[in-house]
Amino acid sequence: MLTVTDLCCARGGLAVLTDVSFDVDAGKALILRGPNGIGKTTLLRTMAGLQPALAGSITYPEDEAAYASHADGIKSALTVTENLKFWADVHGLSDPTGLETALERFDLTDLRERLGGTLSAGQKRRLGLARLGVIGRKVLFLDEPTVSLDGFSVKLFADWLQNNHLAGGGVAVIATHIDLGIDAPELDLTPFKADPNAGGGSDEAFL
Amino acid sequence: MLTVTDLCCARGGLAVLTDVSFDVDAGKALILRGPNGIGKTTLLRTMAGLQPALAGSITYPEDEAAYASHADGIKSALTVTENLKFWADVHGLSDPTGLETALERFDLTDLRERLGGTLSAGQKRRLGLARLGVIGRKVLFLDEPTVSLDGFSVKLFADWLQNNHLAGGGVAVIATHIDLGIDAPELDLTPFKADPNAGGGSDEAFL
Amino acid sequence: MIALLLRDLRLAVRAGGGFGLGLAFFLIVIVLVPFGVGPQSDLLTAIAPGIFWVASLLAALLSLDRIFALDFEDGSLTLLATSPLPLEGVGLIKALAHWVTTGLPLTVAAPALGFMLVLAPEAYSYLLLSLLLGTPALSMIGTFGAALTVGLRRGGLLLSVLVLPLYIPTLIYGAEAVRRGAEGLDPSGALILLGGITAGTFAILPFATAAVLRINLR
Amino acid sequence: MIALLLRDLRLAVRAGGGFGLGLAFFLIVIVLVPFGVGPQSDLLTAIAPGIFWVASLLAALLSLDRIFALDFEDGSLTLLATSPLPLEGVGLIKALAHWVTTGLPLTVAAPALGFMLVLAPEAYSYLLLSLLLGTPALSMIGTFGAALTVGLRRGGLLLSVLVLPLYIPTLIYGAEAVRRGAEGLDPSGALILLGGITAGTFAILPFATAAVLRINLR
Amino acid sequence: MSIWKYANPTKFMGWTAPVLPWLFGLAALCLGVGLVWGFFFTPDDFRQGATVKIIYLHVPAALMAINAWIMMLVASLIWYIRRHHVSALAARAAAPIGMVMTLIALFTGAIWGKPIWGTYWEFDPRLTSFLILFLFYLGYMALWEAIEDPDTAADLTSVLCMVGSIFAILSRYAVLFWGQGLHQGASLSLDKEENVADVFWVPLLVCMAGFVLLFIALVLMRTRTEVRARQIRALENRARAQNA
Amino acid sequence: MPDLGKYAFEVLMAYGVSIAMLLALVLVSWRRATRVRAQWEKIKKNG
Ligand code: HEM
Ligand SMILES: Nc1ncnc2c1ncn2[C@@H]1O[C@H](COP(=O)(O)OP(=O)(O)OP(=O)(O)O)[C@@H](O)[C@H]1O
Ligand SMILES: Nc1ncnc2c1ncn2[C@@H]1O[C@H](COP(=O)(O)OP(=O)(O)OP(=O)(O)O)[C@@H](O)[C@H]1O
Ligand SMILES: [Mg+2]
Ligand SMILES: [Mg+2]
Repeated sequence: MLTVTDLCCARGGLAVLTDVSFDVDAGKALILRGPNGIGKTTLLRTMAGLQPALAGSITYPEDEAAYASHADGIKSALTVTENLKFWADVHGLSDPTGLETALERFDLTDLRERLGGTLSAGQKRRLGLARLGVIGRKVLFLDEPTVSLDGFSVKLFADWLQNNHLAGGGVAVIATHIDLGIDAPELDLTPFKADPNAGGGSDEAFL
Repeated sequence: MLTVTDLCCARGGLAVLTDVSFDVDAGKALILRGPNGIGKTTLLRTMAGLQPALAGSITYPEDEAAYASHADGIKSALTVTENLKFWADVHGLSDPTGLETALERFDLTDLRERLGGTLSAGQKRRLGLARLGVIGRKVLFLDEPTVSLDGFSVKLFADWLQNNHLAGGGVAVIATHIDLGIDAPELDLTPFKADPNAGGGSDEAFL
Repeated sequence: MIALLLRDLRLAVRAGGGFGLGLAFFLIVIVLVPFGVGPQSDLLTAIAPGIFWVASLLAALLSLDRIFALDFEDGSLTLLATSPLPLEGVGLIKALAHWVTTGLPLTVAAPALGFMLVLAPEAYSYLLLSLLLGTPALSMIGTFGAALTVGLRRGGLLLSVLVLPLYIPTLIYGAEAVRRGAEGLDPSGALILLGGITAGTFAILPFATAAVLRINLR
Repeated sequence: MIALLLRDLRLAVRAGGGFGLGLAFFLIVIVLVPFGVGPQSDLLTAIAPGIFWVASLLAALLSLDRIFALDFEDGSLTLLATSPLPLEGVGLIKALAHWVTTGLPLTVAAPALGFMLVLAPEAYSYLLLSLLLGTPALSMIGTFGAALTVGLRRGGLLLSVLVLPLYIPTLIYGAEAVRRGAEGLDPSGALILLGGITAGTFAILPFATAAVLRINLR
Repeated sequence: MSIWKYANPTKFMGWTAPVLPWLFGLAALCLGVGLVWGFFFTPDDFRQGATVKIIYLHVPAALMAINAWIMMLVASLIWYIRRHHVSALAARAAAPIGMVMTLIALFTGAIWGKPIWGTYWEFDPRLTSFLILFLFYLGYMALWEAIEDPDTAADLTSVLCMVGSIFAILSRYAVLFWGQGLHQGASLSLDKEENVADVFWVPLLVCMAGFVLLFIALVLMRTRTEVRARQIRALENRARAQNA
Repeated sequence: MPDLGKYAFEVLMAYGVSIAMLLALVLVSWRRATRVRAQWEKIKKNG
């Protein structure tokens, strides 16, 4: 469902990763590994279409991608429900049962009337993840989704991913440093690190 | 060195934790555990003096506390060195060797001239932690210090904590959900959860 | 799109009284001018049309940087960019929300403040009309400026510097319409041009805004 | 304290031209007024002292919300609060940095812009002197306002609403001093009062600022 | 037992409940008598004609506009020093009343100005300082509205009220710098020779009493509402904590 | 009705608007008071 071929991506004018290729079939996940600064975030943003690729191709069904990072887009002045409902509406899915399910799956039902700004770090993160449940996108690019989550919440998330998202034919590419407890192939990005002399990136024209 | 007695703390007008007591001797660390939303952040902020305690006492040598959370206070427009140097200056420690050591211990030497804004998530976090190395404070309150760090960097941090900070007679209280690989007693906060009917907090006057 | 508009309006209302504040700033600028210029009322009458328009412009300006900044900082803008909403629509809606929270209340209130600057009685209706025709252009131009500067820290001041020159035609026609009204001349030419500017900005700038947003989100 | 001042100035210079922008905004307001008011030069001469002061005030105002907002959002302010610097000192330094990046360049540039509003020749020196005496008060009062609204989203507009009434005495004395200078009267009374306000604000407001910051950081 | 015990929210709710109807009744009585007397049964002034009748609204409103701010200042100080919640809430409750009083004074003054000075508005020092007072009310209320946490809001608004008071006084003197304006000075001095004639004076006093009583009654009622709102908030918070 | 002479409009306007403002203030305060009270009683009853 998601095919990446010979992808090179750049950050700050310099090539960061070169010749990354992989395939993810419907219903499967891929976990990106690699030390800090190797380029996981860059790769995910490129795949999500937020920045152009230097070379290579990325194919997945159009209008099916969603990206999630630390910045969850949670509004402090809106309640948990309002936050979720907004994203559902933007994606044209105003069906209330989807929202209820998402609240439940991420253990937010008790917090539903709380303002976004009054949540603890982990509660906020759960809300950010619940957004993925209401927008109905099939191709997820997740950047460290379980930061600040406690063990129980990590399980909630893994569970949702496996039994709802993947089981429903979605795919997910996840960058993380910790163990999520889902069984999925891992891809270590270290071998794809761009050679600093190799060029690429907008600086190349000047070298 | 750090003594907390019968501490109650509140968040958003409601008591969150009650009767927390513990001691941390010089050279020791304490790890706070507990599910999301139990009140770890609240407890750390209270101890750091950022918010008033409802009851109870906290004692540690004056002007020795430092607090660190997700928000590292890193300026995107300053380089790594300038960021660190600023905090050293603010704490009256402008000695350049301390700065060099910190850069080295947190594997930032290669990045020293990079602007804060161009670091990856984990590199930023390392810079935030390196700040603790230059300000020379003995009592550290750390809120999820290893978020977004890869395994190697977590080790760097654990190493610095054990061999520099604690070995030098400091203490640290650390809230975290993951395993840091340092040997320190853990305190689970779940039993201290405040009874919702118990009152306390500014709402009490209205109940 | 409606969801976005409703959310923005709701946020404006929740986060500190949205509607009231643009208005309050307008009011305060109008009040400040006499404090600076001094209490002679014929002088005030002479400058009133110009000051009203400059004040509307500044009130619009002051809230511009928040149009995208908050959504950018908390990541919403990135998420919106990957959502099915076209970014052109986002730009348009943001301008609309800005106008509803700033331009509209200010337009309604301006006539009530006429006395502060001892505005000529004939000019009241033209003040209302010119603001109604012109303030949407201020919001749309401002949204474009906000999109240009969204990634930058201290964007607020830079934004004003970029946007103010773009505001000048609107300002000139707007103030001229009111002044002519005050002097009993025919202001229809200025008003028509004002309407033309508004229509033109809404036809073109949403696309420019979207293009600029895409670049800034890279 | 010096470290903080240097850092703030450095940040102002790096992040989008700090020094230039406050000034540019001042310039643009001064330029806009003739567009709004129309080109009659005697009218402009009469309102010039007031407009100069109102423009300085607005230029100061526009950059106020950034005094603490950035430090608050990235957590620096919390870290500063647990550092050995007293928060009173932080407030003072922030006001100073704001003045150096906004008030000072504007004071230096104002006489050069006098011709734009056809300022009376006798008034130039008093314009310089009154701005030099008065703009520090604007920065200090603004810093207090910024501390009041630091935690609030959309604080920018609320900030203006809170700060503008506090600016009125400074504005009145400042503009009056220039006007009296322009008319050949003795402006020393107004100047002395202006200096008194500046001294007073610097004596009192750092404490209020610190108190308010502590509350907002809770 | 000190008087502070009446500042406890529950106590406060207790003792105000029975007092309130009486206060409203008394206020209505005084206002009714004063205004009817002033409007129907006082002669016209030989110079100002019927416009003197405006004095029965203008002067009490002007007085209350200032007094409401002073009350807010005192309440803010009490909250800041002794942290009595009712005190902070009373300051919050008084602000809109003060603002309406300011508006009434401005409005009646403006209407009065047209026949007497030939203009609705003039930047006279007295008038201008009222305008500034209006701005202070506006800012104070905006700050209350903008802050989510009630204690933080109380703290911040009380500091604003204190600092604002200093600047309000400074502004008062600053506008005097423009020179003496059109508005007459205070003639309600104790020195009775120069006072307004007795025919105007007595109904004016009744009206002033009416305004004061109305102010007190409104402050109490609005403070009760604020206390209730806080109670609701507290109960909701607790319910939520129990669920979580 | 007293004879207000040529100032009838001004005086009536002043009285009308001021009294209207006072009444509006009382009304708004009272409406909010009853509404908040009703809400409070509901919550009190439910637990
Ligand atoms: C918007 C405009 C006005 C404002 C804000 C205003 C404000 C005030 C204030 C604050 C007072 C109370 C002063 C004190 O008790 O010492 C007062 C009293 C008074 N005002 Fe006005 N005023 C305005 C317009 C006028 C006008 C146009 C007249 C009519 C000529 C007028 C006539 C009076 C009189 C007769 C008093 C009686 C109390 C006294 O003499 O001290 N006012 N006004
Ligand atoms: N501003 C606020 N207003 C009201 N309640 C709040 C506010 N901030 C946090 N809370 C609540 O206070 C409780 C404690 O929050 P805290 O942030 O201390 O939790 P935590 O243990 O740090 O959680 P996490 O592991 O998710 O970071 C949570 O239930 C949270 O929802
Ligand atoms: N704005 C920028 N300008 C220049 N270089 C940048 C910029 N942002 C990131 N980089 C660099 O690009 C590289 C890749 O960064 P990226 O954020 O993709 O890493 P990452 O794998 O996500 O790391 P982490 O695990 O720490 O999040 C890093 O070396 C980083 O320093
Ligand atoms: Mg990353
Ligand atoms: Mg936490």
